Amino acid sequence: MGIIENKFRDNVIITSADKFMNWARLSSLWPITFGIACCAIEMMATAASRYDQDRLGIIPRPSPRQADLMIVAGTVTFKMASRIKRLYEQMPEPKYVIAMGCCATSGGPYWQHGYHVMKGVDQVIPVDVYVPGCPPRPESLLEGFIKLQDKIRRESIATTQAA
Amino acid sequence: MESSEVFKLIESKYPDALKSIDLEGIEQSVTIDVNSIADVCNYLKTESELQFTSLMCLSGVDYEDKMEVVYHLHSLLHDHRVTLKVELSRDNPKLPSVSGVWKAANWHEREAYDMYGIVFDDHPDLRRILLPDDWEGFPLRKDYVVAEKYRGWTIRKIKEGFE
Amino acid sequence: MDYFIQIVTDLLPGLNGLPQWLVIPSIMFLFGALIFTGIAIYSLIILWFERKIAAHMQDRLGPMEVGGWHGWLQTVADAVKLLLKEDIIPAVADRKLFKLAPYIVFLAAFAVFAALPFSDKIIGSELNIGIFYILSVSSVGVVGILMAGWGSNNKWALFGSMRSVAQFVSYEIPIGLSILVVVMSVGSLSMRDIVMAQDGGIFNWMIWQNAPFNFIAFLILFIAGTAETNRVPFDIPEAESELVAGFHVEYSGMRFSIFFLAEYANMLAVGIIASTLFLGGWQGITGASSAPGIGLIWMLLKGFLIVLVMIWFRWTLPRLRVDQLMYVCWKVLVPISFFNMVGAGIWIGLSS
Amino acid sequence: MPDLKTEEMVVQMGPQHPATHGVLRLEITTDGEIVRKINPHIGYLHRCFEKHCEELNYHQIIPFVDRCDYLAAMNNEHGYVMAVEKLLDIEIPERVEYIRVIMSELNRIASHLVALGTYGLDIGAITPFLFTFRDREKILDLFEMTSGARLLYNYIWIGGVAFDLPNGFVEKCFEFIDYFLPKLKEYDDLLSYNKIFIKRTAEVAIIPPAVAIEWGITGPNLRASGVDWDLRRDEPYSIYDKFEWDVIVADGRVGVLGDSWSRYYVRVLEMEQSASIVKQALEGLPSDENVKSAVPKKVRPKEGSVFFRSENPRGELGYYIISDGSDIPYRLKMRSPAFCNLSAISDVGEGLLISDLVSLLGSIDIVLGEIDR
Amino acid sequence: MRAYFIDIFSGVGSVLVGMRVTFSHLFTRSVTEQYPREKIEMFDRSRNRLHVDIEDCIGCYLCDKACPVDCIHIDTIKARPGEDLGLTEKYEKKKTFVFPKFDIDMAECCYCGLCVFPCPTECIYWISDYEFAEYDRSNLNYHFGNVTPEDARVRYEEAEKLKIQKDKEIAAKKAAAGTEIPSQPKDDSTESAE
Repeated sequence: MGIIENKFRDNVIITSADKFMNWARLSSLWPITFGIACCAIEMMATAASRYDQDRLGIIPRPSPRQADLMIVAGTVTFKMASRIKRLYEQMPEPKYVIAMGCCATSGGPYWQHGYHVMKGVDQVIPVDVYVPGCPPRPESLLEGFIKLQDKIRRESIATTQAA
Repeated sequence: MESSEVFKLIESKYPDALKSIDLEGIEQSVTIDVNSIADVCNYLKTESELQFTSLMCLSGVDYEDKMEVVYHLHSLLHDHRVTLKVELSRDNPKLPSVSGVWKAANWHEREAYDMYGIVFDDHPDLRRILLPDDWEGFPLRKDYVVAEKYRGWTIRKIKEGFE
Repeated sequence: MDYFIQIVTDLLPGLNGLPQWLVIPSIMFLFGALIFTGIAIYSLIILWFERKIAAHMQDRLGPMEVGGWHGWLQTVADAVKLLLKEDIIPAVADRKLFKLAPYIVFLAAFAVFAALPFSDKIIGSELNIGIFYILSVSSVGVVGILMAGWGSNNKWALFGSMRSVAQFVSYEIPIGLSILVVVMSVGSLSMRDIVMAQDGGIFNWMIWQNAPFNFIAFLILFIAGTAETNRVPFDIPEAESELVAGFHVEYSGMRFSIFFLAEYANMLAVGIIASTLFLGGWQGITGASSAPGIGLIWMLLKGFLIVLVMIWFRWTLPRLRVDQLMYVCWKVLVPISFFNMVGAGIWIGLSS
Repeated sequence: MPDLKTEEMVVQMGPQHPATHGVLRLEITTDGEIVRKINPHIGYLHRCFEKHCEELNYHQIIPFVDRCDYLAAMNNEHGYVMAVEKLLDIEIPERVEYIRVIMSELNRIASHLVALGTYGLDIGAITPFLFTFRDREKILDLFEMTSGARLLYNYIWIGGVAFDLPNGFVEKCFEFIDYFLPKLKEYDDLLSYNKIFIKRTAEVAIIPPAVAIEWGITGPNLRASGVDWDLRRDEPYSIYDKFEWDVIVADGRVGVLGDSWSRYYVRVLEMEQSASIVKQALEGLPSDENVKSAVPKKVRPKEGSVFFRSENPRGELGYYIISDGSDIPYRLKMRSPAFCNLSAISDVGEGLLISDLVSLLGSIDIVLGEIDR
Repeated sequence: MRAYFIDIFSGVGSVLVGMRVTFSHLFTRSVTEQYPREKIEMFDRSRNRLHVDIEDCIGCYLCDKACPVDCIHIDTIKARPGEDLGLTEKYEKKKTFVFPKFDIDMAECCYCGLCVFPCPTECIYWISDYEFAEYDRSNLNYHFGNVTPEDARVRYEEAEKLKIQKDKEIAAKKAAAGTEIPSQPKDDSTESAE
């Protein structure tokens, strides 16, 4: 991730810089408004008043340039896969992906006879957290956010993230 | 007015167009000859006391020996319904398009083409509506074999380690 | 400004030895830096405040988890994260325009603060054509937005910037006309004199002077000010639901945060201009007070209040269409503000 | 100065766009802001539903029918199940009919609430979206209490329902209706009669009745164009004829018949009617009947085909089922209402401004799961 | 001209009405349930995650057949002839199978609940745990088998030996019976009867 790649063990400067930068990244995850299917409705319900993802600092942003989290909410079909790939590439670098729902995780209910369904979005883009459920409850999605935040907490600028 | 009377009216107007009438069963339907379907539909729509102004549903069906297109028509004015069927050969199903009569048929016919390969002549723009344009094969046919890969992504999920 | 220079020279006696041509510009630079940090801190606070007000208006809680009580560190985290983001310049973009645009938009918003009287002594530069300078500088922002829209070579950005040019140019006129009403009754363009004219308690504020005309002028200034800052119901240049993100669709990270900063600086600028012209600037409710700090607090309070109303607008009203935006400006605001000015002129003529 | 070369620009209102309610791509040729030609691309959510119906038996299709129109899963199930029952022609206990009507009407309210909320978002007002979703959460609680799921229920089965109503459901339902009716007034204040909203939607994208029938538009969009046609009253299925309620047809209160505002306002009033149906059904609910008595062990309808239509919040949802005697349907074609409603956009949308196209798209309330099946 | 003014006044009026509504909501209580802090308790029927009491399972494959998505994978071995596996707690049914593999792949399950209804011993049911997001997809596949892999291998070999032995007997009986072939005893091999 830069010139100081794997050159330092954990010393006080790197770790405190890590802690601060990771804290900033994880407390303001901006997802793109990008719902595909039924999970998008539960994603909207998470943004609505009862579960309110804004409490964790999550505001949906329309343009991929300003987003750093992509929630793949719904069934990924082959026609859509190239679009998702392009969207993912348009996002600026520290970007994360949550595969929301069984369809994005592994093709879900359509894995057997779905000739047009992509069996899991990780064939197209690297996924950080898989949130199971069909559709997952808003609480499960919030728990997915928290799991992602834990993962970001463990990142470090001095070592490349574990794949 | 009952569909049997409608069939009699069609028979009187287009004697040679009527192939067979099936009155028992839940749904009475009449099979129309292939190349006169457009005129019969036009007649059904414009005839004053029939007024079948709304095409409810146009669906393709694939039997072992023949291909079939089923039209469900309904008249808002007189509130009666009728079912027309057209039989086509399996290897090169072609029939005149009715999108000139009802504009609703436009997308339904494109879907029938996409799923069954039924070609509707003089349809405004007959191309695939649901599947990507470079998809080979017509999925809903009974003898359709799912391709192995599509643009590098495996379609059929081989459940490794589960069987 | 000379009061500010005097304070600084008292505090740092060592400066007298240095030549004048070095000391004065550095103090002015210090004043500029103070204003810049003031705006940055203010916009962090107001952003957090906007998200909390929006949340409570919608029966939800808003930022809670970040940084302890009610998520007060939320906007700091947003700002830091935006700084850490990768800085993408699209390959097809026109690099120079793309890079320069946010700074020009911020420059326009920032330059306005030079002439705003924060209190009777703390004022950037006592121009005797203060309000005229403010009007002309604030219209430089349009160029920045046009550069952003054209530079990012994106169809949505192009739409957004075209719309914002139309909006900016046409809403300058109602603002100008409603400011003229105040200048007529005060007789001078300098901001200090305008505030001085409103001395003595709440009832000498400009808003109550010459009966209905000043009040209407205040409303028109406020509405046109919301349009200047691209806020709902006039936020068509960055219409989320139509143009994905308007002119800043291709901006990420640092440049996007500068656009954000410019928008909130513009909002504060409109707030302070409106309160200086109509609500008695740094005058308190009972008239000007002697202590220097009180004036500043009054001024910021009034600016803050007007910004709150703009936030309140945002979370209630839908968005106007482009041609309706033009209709509102040319068919409603301009005629009304014109007749309002004529009426005020006659009123001043008769009453003087 | 040579006259400027003006040419039309093709803009992709792509699969990821805040206004396209899901994954729909509109290829628009625009001349400045005015839309000259629209070429909609769908199929980004084609999940091979009809192929699944030729592989699974009748009971197992119900979860897939839910996933087609994921905003009105109960109405989908209700339509599909009645089509199969017509094929089997079995008798259903009275209590089951009442439960099904209650569930379908509650789901209609929930689906209209989402439609109103997202339409407010398209026009720029953010707060109504939060209000409608807050009220919708109460309906989702009712659904989760009875069926166990929030969005996709698999609750209405062939011949009955999966569970009987839990105790406390009827009181909670009454409580919800009393809570919900004054909220409609709030939406009116906040959005329906807001001048800017009226300016943005009245007399915008007008669909005359003839064009609506021609393109096969049905449901609230058709009634907003002034055609008085509602399947629940004109082709009464289930027990809708037992309740008195009136079909809402736009009366051009604001703007013209068939414009975006009347499409929006027909849905607001329809929610009121659905609430009154639910209230009447709750009062007339027969008690102590086993709801799963008529559920057949093995569903093997005899040879034959049936086409059955029911009133879905988006329009006329039809199922054409051909059975060949086995427990797997030979062919199941779903006539989805949003498919036909959307097909009219290329005809109606020409000549609009881009903001009006967004307003039109929001007012016809499409759900991509059902369009692409 | 009149319509022009009515237009403006009704516009300003409706804007103020809308602002009154949002202002009044500033003071109403928020309906938010703060998830990580206060967790709402689930309804008893809510379908969050499948769980199997393998002790009660009698290996009837009914749930596997009912599942529309085939996400339940069961592999059973018949108990050794003499072995007594005891009774299931709930329904006192005689347990006859051992499960080297009883996997439910929650990443494919469509949470429809069709598998819970046909189970005779009600050993597959929903538990109210909805917090099982994972970093790695493969541990969404829950294993409920109750036999360790080695034990499973041992039992497979025994079953294999048993089968060969039985085939030899049949062949011997057939050879002994000469021309007429006795009806093949229905060998209900219960190997992985998919």
